Amino acid sequence: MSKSFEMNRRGFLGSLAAAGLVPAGMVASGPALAQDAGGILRTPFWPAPTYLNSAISTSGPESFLSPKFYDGLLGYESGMVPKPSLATAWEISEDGLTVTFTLREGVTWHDGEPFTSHDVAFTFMEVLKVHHGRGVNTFANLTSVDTPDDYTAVFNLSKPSPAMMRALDSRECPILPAHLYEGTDIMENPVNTAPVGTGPFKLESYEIGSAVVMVPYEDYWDEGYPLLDRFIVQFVPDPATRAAMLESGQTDAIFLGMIPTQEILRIAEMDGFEMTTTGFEAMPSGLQLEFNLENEILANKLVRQAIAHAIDTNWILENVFYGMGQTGASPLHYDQRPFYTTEGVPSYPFDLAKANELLDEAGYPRGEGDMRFKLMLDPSPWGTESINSSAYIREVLRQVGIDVEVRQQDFAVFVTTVWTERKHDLVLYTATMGVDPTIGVHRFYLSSNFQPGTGFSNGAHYDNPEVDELLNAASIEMDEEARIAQYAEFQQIAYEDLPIVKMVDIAAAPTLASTRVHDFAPDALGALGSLKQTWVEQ
Amino acid sequence: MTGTFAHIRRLARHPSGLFGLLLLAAIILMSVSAGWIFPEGPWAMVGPTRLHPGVDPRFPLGTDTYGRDIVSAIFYGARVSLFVGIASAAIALIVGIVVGAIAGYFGGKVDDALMRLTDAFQTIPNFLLSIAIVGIIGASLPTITFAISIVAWPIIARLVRADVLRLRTYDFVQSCKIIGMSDMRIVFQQILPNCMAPIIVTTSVLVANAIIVEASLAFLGLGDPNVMSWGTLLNVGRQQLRTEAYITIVPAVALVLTVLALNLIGDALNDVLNPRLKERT
Amino acid sequence: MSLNTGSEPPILQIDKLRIGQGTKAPIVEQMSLEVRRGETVGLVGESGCGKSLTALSVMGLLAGNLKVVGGTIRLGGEEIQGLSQRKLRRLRGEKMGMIFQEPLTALNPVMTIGAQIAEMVRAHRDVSRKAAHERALELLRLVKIPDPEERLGEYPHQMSGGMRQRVVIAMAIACNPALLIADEPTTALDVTVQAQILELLASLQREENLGLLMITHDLDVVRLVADRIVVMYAGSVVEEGAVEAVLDNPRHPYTLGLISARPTGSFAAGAPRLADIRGSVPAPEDRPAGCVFRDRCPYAQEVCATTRPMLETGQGGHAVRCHFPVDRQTDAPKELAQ
Amino acid sequence: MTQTSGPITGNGTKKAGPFAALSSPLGRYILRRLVQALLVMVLVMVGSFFLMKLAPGDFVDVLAGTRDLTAEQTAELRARYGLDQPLVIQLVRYMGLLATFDFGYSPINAAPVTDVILARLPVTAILVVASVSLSMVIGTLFGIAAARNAGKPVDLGISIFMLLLYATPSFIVAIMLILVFGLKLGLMPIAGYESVGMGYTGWQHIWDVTRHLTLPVVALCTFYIAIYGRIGRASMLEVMRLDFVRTARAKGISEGRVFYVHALRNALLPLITMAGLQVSSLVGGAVLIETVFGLPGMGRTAYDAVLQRDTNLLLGVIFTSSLAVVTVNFVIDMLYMVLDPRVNLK
Repeated sequence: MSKSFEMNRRGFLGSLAAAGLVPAGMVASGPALAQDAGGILRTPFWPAPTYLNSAISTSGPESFLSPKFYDGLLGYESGMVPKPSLATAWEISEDGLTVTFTLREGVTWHDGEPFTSHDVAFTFMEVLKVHHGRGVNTFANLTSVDTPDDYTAVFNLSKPSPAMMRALDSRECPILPAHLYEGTDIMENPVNTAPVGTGPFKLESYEIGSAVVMVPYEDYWDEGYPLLDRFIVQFVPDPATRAAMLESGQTDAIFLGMIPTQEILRIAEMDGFEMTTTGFEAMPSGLQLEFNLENEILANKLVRQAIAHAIDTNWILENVFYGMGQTGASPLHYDQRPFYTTEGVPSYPFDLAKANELLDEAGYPRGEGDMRFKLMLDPSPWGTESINSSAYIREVLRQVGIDVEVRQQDFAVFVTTVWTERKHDLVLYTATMGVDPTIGVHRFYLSSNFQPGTGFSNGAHYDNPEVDELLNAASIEMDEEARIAQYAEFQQIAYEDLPIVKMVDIAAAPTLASTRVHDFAPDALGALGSLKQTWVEQ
Repeated sequence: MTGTFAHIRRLARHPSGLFGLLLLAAIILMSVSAGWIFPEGPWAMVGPTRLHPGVDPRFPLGTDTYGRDIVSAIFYGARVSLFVGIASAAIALIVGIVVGAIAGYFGGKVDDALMRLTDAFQTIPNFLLSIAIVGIIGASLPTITFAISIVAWPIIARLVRADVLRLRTYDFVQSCKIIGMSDMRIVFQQILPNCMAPIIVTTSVLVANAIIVEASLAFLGLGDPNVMSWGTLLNVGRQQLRTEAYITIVPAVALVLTVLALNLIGDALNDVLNPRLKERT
Repeated sequence: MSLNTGSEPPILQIDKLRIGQGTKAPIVEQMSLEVRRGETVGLVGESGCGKSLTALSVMGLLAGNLKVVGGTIRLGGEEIQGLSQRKLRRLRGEKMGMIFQEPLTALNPVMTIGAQIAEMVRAHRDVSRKAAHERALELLRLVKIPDPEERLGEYPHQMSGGMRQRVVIAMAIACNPALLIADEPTTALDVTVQAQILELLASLQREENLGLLMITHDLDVVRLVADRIVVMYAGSVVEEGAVEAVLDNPRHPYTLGLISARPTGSFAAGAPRLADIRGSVPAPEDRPAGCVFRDRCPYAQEVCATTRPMLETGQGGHAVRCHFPVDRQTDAPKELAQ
Repeated sequence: MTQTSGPITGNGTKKAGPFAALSSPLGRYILRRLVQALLVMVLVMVGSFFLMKLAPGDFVDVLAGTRDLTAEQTAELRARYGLDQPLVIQLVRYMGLLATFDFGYSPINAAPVTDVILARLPVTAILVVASVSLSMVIGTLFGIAAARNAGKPVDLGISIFMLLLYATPSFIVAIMLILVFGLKLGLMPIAGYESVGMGYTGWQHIWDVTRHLTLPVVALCTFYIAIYGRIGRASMLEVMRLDFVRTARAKGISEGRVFYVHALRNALLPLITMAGLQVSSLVGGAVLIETVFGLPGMGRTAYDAVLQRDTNLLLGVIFTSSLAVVTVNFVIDMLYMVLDPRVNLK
């Protein structure tokens, strides 16, 4: 794969000049137009978006679409190394309380207005800090943004915020046009579904719930980009249908694991398709089993450890995820380098005898029907992984004498049951771990984040002051070595306490594409970036 | 009903009816014997995963993604399909008969009100209502049964109402009234037994329909995750249709055969119970 | 009422007709019958004895898997068995017409009266739509329907039973057939209407010189309109002859029973009031060997169980199929008397 | 609705054609039907409203879950969409809006419900109209062919085929169609209702849409082809046994004419009633087909609206489809009056 990647890379560089020469008018002339560095890219996606703007909604479709229209201050190379985007340079003060961004000049919005530092200040203070779900926490310490001139933005922080620097990309924090949003009801601004950004693509048509068609923005600041003539996203609910579309040539690429894993693996083997798992470090995710510690039985650590021993996470990895990932071994995701570690972290190898032993020790002997006690398991209703895994978990737990009933409900009921009404025992769900542990992982473990009514908060009701202290320190620690140590200790303690057992760290969602599609995973954001370098042989 | 036995005999003599009866008997046998042929239950992961049919004689129809025996799943699935089919048809029958009988017998405002309610249930897209109920209350066998029967009863209600409307003007009903028989007794003892034939025929269709709806719900991921149904298997199999098509095909065939059996029986019942058709040669 | 003795063949001549259903016992057997032009023949018998089937076999309209399995049917001397459907279709309407029992259902509910009559005309005559319409009007007048112009545009359900039967008759005679078969044409009608329809049939028969085969179970009707009577029992003829001869002096016990079973009793003055014939017509497969009537016959003797009696023609063409024909003068059956 | 409030048959004594002047009986009948329809619609809407509102979780829960919202943000959203009000007030507000044909705002689609429905309507309308007419024509033809050859091998063959179609759920048909025509043979597009963003116009567009909708329409049809086939055959055989058919035959007209002019028109009546029932069940049944074929239609939209608790959108879809059902039933009643002169107003 890496070899062909090299070739593609060369092809794309060679064609750059040609692309720059294409007059914008010709782009709209339709499918007949064929050249090397252009083409039409069609991809299916699900669900359909609410907005075309990820500043006010962080769900999947917005995260995928918004970066095509909007830019962030920064981009990230593989390994989450920041690179310039709307900001050409940035400087963090010694105390970590001031971050100064130098903005790119000559950038215009899709409506022709110039981009200035005012847009940045407005976006962070009025939108991201208010309406962005994660932004409220990520930018909790951001007190103001100064704009000494049109091309300088100074972020003033009350405490150092190391995680913030990993969250400034176009997906997490797109910069919105202040001149269209200021003074309006931001949540109901029509621009939310008719985006006017600074990004490489502008909207040609949007049929609600059906399709988004994008064409290049002719005055894009990164001259020569984007390469595609047309970028079509079609919303198709059924994963098997999406796979069939790719196989039959009705689409060109599948991003973000939009089709079942075994189909990805199967089609990747076929002629004319290639797969990559690079990119997407911005969105590591995992499947985790969370215990409701308010349940008397589950409050017993031995029971939790027994359950961890009873489940063969490798079975789930192999049969549900088809090996795309690693078995869970820590609260963090293995991609959350350099903080992830297994050193000194307790492990719970598959061992039914040990599980039985622990359960006996915990004081729950087998009783009627050879069962010790009964538990309810709520799998998350999106995707198929949780549901498929829950069938396995129920069966193995039955073998150690735990009678598990699976309760399958739709999303709204699932969220309400677990995080509002707290009527659950075991909950199994896939969750993003965040670009930085502060953003994605703290929420599950901080006692202050036990907030009934808020989904995906500390649903276990885990409360360990030691952990609280470690996490709070890590969130403002500017010294990376110190942070690594803090997180190492956190992982050891949290996995001993075990409010959550990690089943699988899911590998970065693979991209599967026709071999005609080139350069679709250029950096850490992958398909969640702009895809401006991507092109399709016609 | 008089001559029930004779009807069954005639049904058994009806060639396609007999075929349907035999098929249904086989399916019932499967569901009854599932417990002892496969005592470990349909969820037990007894073999290697994704074993194709005919490879290992222990698993003639192969195994699914979990290494569960598909034969066992089909046997246990028969239980679920039959349970949902029969239970929801029974509920629909009870509700439909009560509503239809009351509307038809009392007429007037009661009839009007009940018929508007029936209209409402027939106007709202039925499958959508079932989906909404299962989605909202949660996918469990009782919910699914309820969601299916709540859209099925209006057919029965209309049928019963029409017959009761017709029969209540008959002399024997009038004389019952004169001798002071209570309304309830007239309806349930005198009128209803006289309109059973179309109800029985429709019931076989209701059962078949309920089985299809259950499978459809499971196909959409709205099946009860705690029971092994054919729809569950279809839903799992759909994900690997291209590599392990048998996981889809086996339950699909089972489903089609069951529905076929019920329809054959329904058709035969129609021939046997419908005197109008019988007389004309 | 002339008995045609000319050399012209009878308009309808049925000989030893057998009608069966697959391999089952024949429903009609040994059925012979003649209708001449200008003559009205009454075909009587209980329901289920095969009268209607005989008529339908003449029309070639046997339904389902009923088939003529033996014997001949000649129409104006020409054998119609084995004719192609197309030829047979031409004969229907043109050579023979038929009137059915139930006028309420005999007409297509979704076509106007005019269209149904005109269709008939146009099926057999190469005429314009307008001419067919004219003919339809003329026919309605002929069957004495008031306001015929208006009626043409009406649907059957807008008319009374009697009117509808007139329409059916109009259709049947639309193409001047020589033979008209009327299958219980008045049974479903009110008594007063019955008389009108019978009168209409009788006058049409006279005016058009039709051969009329009147199927009925009502002996009064036969007496009123028929020249000759044919009595059928269990699929074959048991007695036939001139109306007066048979009704006044029935020789077959079955005919006698039929007459006695009438509410008003015997036609002949002074005849004893007789009881209903016991039992009912046996199904074809249950017909006894020998004489088919013997199970119900008060005179049955041993020979009746073994030998089937032949249809013996006696005086004046009065034929009877019985080993022991009744002779009222000599041996009125004690058993039948009450 | 046809069955109760529909026309009744009777031996009319009045001399009047079906539409003899829009006199008061017809006017009164229509008025009565309208009042009934309105009642039914209100029942449907209120029922659906409570079903959605009594469900655990609202769309803010859904949004909060997918957007990682904080408690303050969710409270703000609930206030914004009036979800913090008592149910009765919400209902009154909604019904008030509905009375002016305003379906409200769909927060999940960030658009007025009317816009969403108008965008979805064409796909579903094409699906429904195409599959109703196609299944009716094909099914009836099968039914006729079977009836004409009753008892012969052709009849047996058709009857078995119809039974199999009848017993095979539409989603299984859909999967098989995709497998065979989409993947194995590669003849047909698998998803969507057009080649999005290709800018086809005119005939090219029509051809494109036709290609995309062929498989879904076939999948929606098979079950109903079987129903029409079976009803058609039974109805035809029933009619062929009726007296007037014998009369027609006795007239010596051709068998074809007997069959197609006399019998068929009478036999079609029950099929038309079926069409009314089919329309009402198609919107629900379309959920599966629209899901499998990735069609942005009303069925799938309604399903997503349920899952996302987008009450306004769901109610809008239900209103639209119920209105369609009520209208179709009304049209069918009128059609009956034209086709069957016996039909009379109550």
